[in-house]
Amino acid sequence: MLLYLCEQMIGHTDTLTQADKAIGDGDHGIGMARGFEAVRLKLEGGSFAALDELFKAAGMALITSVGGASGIIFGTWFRGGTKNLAGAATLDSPALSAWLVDGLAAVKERGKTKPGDKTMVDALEPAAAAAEQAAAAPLDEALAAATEAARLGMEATKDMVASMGRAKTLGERSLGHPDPGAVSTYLILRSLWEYTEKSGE
Amino acid sequence: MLLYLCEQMIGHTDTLTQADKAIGDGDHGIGMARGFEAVRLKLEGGSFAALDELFKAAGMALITSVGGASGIIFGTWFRGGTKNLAGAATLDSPALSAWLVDGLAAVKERGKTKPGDKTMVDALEPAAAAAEQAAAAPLDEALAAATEAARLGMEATKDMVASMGRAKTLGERSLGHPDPGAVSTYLILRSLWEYTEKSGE
Amino acid sequence: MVRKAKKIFNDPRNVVPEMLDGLVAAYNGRVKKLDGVNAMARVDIPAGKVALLIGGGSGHEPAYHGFVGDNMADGAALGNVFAAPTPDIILEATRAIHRGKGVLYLYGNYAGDILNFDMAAEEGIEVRTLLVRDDVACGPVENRRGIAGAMLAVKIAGGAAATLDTLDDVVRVTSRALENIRSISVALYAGSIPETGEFTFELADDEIEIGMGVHGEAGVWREKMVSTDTLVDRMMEFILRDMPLQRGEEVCVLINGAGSTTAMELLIANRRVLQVLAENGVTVHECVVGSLFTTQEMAGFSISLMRVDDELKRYYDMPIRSFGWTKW
Amino acid sequence: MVRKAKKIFNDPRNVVPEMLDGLVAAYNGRVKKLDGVNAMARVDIPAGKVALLIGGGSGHEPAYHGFVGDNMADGAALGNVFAAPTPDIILEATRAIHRGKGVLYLYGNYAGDILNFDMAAEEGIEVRTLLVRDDVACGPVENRRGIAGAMLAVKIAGGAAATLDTLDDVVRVTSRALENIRSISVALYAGSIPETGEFTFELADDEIEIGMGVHGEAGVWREKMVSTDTLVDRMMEFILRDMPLQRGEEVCVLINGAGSTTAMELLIANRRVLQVLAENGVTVHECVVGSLFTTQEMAGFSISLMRVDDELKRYYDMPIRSFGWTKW
Ligand SMILES: Nc1ncnc2c1ncn2[C@@H]1O[C@H](COP(=O)(O)OP(=O)(O)O)[C@@H](O)[C@H]1O
Ligand SMILES: Nc1ncnc2c1ncn2[C@@H]1O[C@H](COP(=O)(O)OP(=O)(O)O)[C@@H](O)[C@H]1O
Ligand SMILES: [Mg+2]
Ligand SMILES: [Mg+2]
Ligand SMILES: [Mg+2]
Ligand SMILES: [Mg+2]
Repeated sequence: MLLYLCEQMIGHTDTLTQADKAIGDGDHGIGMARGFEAVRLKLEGGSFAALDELFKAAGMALITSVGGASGIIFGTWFRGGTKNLAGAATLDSPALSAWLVDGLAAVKERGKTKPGDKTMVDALEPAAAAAEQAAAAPLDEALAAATEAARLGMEATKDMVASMGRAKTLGERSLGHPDPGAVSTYLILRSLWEYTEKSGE
Repeated sequence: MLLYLCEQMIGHTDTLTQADKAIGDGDHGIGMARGFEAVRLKLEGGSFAALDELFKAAGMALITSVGGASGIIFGTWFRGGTKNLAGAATLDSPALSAWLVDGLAAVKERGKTKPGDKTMVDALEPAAAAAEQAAAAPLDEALAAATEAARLGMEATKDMVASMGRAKTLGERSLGHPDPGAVSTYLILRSLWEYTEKSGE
Repeated sequence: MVRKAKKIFNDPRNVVPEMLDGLVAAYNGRVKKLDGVNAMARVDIPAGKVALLIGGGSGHEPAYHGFVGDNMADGAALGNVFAAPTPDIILEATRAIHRGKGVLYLYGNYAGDILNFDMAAEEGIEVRTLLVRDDVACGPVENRRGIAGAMLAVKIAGGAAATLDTLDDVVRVTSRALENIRSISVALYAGSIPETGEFTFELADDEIEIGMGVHGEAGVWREKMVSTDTLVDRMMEFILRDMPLQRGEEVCVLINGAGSTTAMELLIANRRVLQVLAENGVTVHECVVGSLFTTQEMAGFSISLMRVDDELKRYYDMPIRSFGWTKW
Repeated sequence: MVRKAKKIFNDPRNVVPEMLDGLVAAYNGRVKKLDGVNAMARVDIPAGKVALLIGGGSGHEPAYHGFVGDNMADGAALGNVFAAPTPDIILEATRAIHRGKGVLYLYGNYAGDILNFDMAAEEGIEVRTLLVRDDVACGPVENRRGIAGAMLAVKIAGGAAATLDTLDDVVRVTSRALENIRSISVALYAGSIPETGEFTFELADDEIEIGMGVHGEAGVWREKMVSTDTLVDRMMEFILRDMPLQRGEEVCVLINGAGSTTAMELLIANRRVLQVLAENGVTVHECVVGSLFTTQEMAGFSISLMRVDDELKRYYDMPIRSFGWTKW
């Protein structure tokens, strides 16, 4: 599943580059590509018994390879989200919920961000809430709900004025563009959902 | 007459720029414009009793304002051409002949150039010869002959491979383009002829 | 079709390590690359010295990594182009330069850099952090980005760290420098990112943007091309409004090229900056004109002023030797 | 329509005097402008010193006029952009720096410069002339242009003129440097001339020209873009074919940017140059990477090597302080 995610995110390089060019410095696409390439190498290089080890390794790979703001932020999501995953063997709905809820908390602490700051938090927060609500549903439904919530959250960042990261000095000029990190957040969840759909067929 | 020459040469800036861009460094146009602007200022600033003083002053203005190769070369023509002009009050055919013949000799000595090197000498030499032959004819005829000779000489530089100045490293690639200094030489004589024609009407 | 930059590289994904090899070589033996990470350190850091670490994204050469050396920084951590270095790189560099007296982290005020440096600072070595916030185009000081004035801050911090005994003292002197540095930039056209070949922003052929950041972050306003003097006057107004200078006060001046702006243009701007300062009765202690903090081949320049007094001048006047700036 | 350069100037016809004002200021009191001409001189030339005058067209900043200073040139004569200085300028500069021991004229091998410097040399002061002919792209040595290697020659000549007693000795040492300097350049795109705003040549978006001169004079060949390593290898072949180096011989290296080429690209090229030298068993005494001799905003770079022995190293190693190059 994570391998599929890596492939997908590497494939989205250009989308993310354009998103970051609009209101940032244009490196988010290659940063994420570099990061998920590192995750892929890490996954191929080792075997991971438990889900939390897998996500921790992925998070660490992101932190040490992406650079910029998003390496820490996305790495912290992956790593911080493992707090209550000990023992989980594969991703199921409760694990998804725990991963997103705890990941969100870790990101907010590390990034000192609140919702409305026009960051990936604005996509991750609704996604975490949706996954929490769907914790009893089958995984594909929970992922579908989280993905859709992330998409709406991402769309909503278009109407926000950035107050964090490189876009903050843009002020009003950041209006109309989604936050690149929010786009990534949506794409990450969508990839996981797609994978579940495909493998469930 | 020299004032008209100055005006005309300043007007040819772009022609000369393009000629120098083709096989040189592109500064011949602005160099000549700067030079003839300096000549104009010198002429307006003083009164010159004799022709040789006038040409000497013009030559010195070119030498100290144009820079590059052509400042010295064209200045030397104007200055060196006054060797046998002492006493001449205005430009007549014998004076024209003396100016071109002595100017040519001075340029060749200073520039260590021989005909065929693809320089202004290839226009000035035939012009001087034509003026010498026409020394007994009226000035407008002598100027017409010198101008036409300069034009043919300038045209002939298209078939020459440069061996002097910035174009020399071009080798074969300088074929097909006239030498910028030869173009200037032709334009200088043409302006003098035009002026004579106009004032003779 | 997007216009791509015309540049000479090997594999654009390897620009940072390849550049770092060439850079370390260009230090002619005075710095070494650290194993396995894109970081470097002086080879001769004295025992018991307060250490100074600088860093940030690559692509701004010679900043930051060109400013390691005698009486300058002890080490630098390099990120990828326009991306903060990762915590592991920063941590390696910190360990390599630490001599028991603590480490000052000095870098620009960017979210990514702060996140990464802060994470590295949690690993046990005594670290203090100072952020460069010299760009007056960004409103209140907390929001301000670190641009070319950072080089003046590194100069003072390097001198202080070479001379003073405690991290506290180095922090105090460097903070004083930071409080007295102001910059403003102008951009004519963008630089490009090697991996994509794309330019980071677009300006019309006759437009310039005043206050634009070193990655293309928005400035204060766009306008049609103006003359050097008009432009410098407006830029100086921004700086002097933010840091009014009294007659008789003294400043160091840095006219910094963004990458492809010619030394000729910078020198003509320098002429005007000095005229404006003279009109204001401000004395120039020293002016530096060069491309010290670039944004790849971006065109434009910035003006930085550092108000100095005897204490700051003492450190400013120290000889320095680094790739990007040497003085004696 | 011809594409025009986007640059910041006041009146493009005044770039040279305005630039000179800014440049003299950027020397922070160590040089002065000469009255009425575009020339400058050190303020502290010792009595009885052999004098060194350099110069040429402007637009190559910091060359040549950025290399006046301690153990460098005593003065510089500036022409207009890409145009040799006129004899009156050269003569004023000669008079200003002459201290009774004669003056060495050191400049690039261009018809215009020769004509003007020679005319100035006829005015009574004892002058000797040495031409820089380092560009191996131009066939036999008499035809060779002076490009970035000139800066290495100025370094040696400056050291020699500061140390040696007679003009003859300075000429001898400088000649030895000149015999051992070779350069080759590559261009990606042209620089422009301020007065017209036009670029001096055109290359297709994917073309480079190897051996192109610093005003756009033709090179050896054009080809499609290649990688840094391939390109450097070819350039080094040209140099090493012309000046074969034995294992164990020593060189100084200058990787010079043409104007808008990033330090990143230069450093990556430097890395490869040093690899090639190492493969050939050649020792690098020092390498310098920077944009010392530019062609306005031209993109490209040159590689210069100077083979050195103990005598040349003695002068090379001397500290220098100038606008364009400082070393200690
Ligand atoms: N403090 C923060 N908290 C949460 N997310 C952040 C924070 N700062 C930046 N981000 C996210 O990182 C994204 C930018 O990532 P990227 O372009 O890779 O880094 P950089 O801004 O350093 O170039 C932003 O779009 C935003 O979503
Ligand atoms: N040695 C020489 N003798 C005669 N004419 C020369 C010589 N060198 C150059 N020229 C002339 O000067 C012209 C170039 O002038 P210009 O472009 O102003 O100078 P530069 O070559 O210094 O840029 C050439 O076209 C040629 O006619
Ligand atoms: Mg970014
Ligand atoms: Mg020319
Ligand atoms: Mg970035
Ligand atoms: Mg010229």
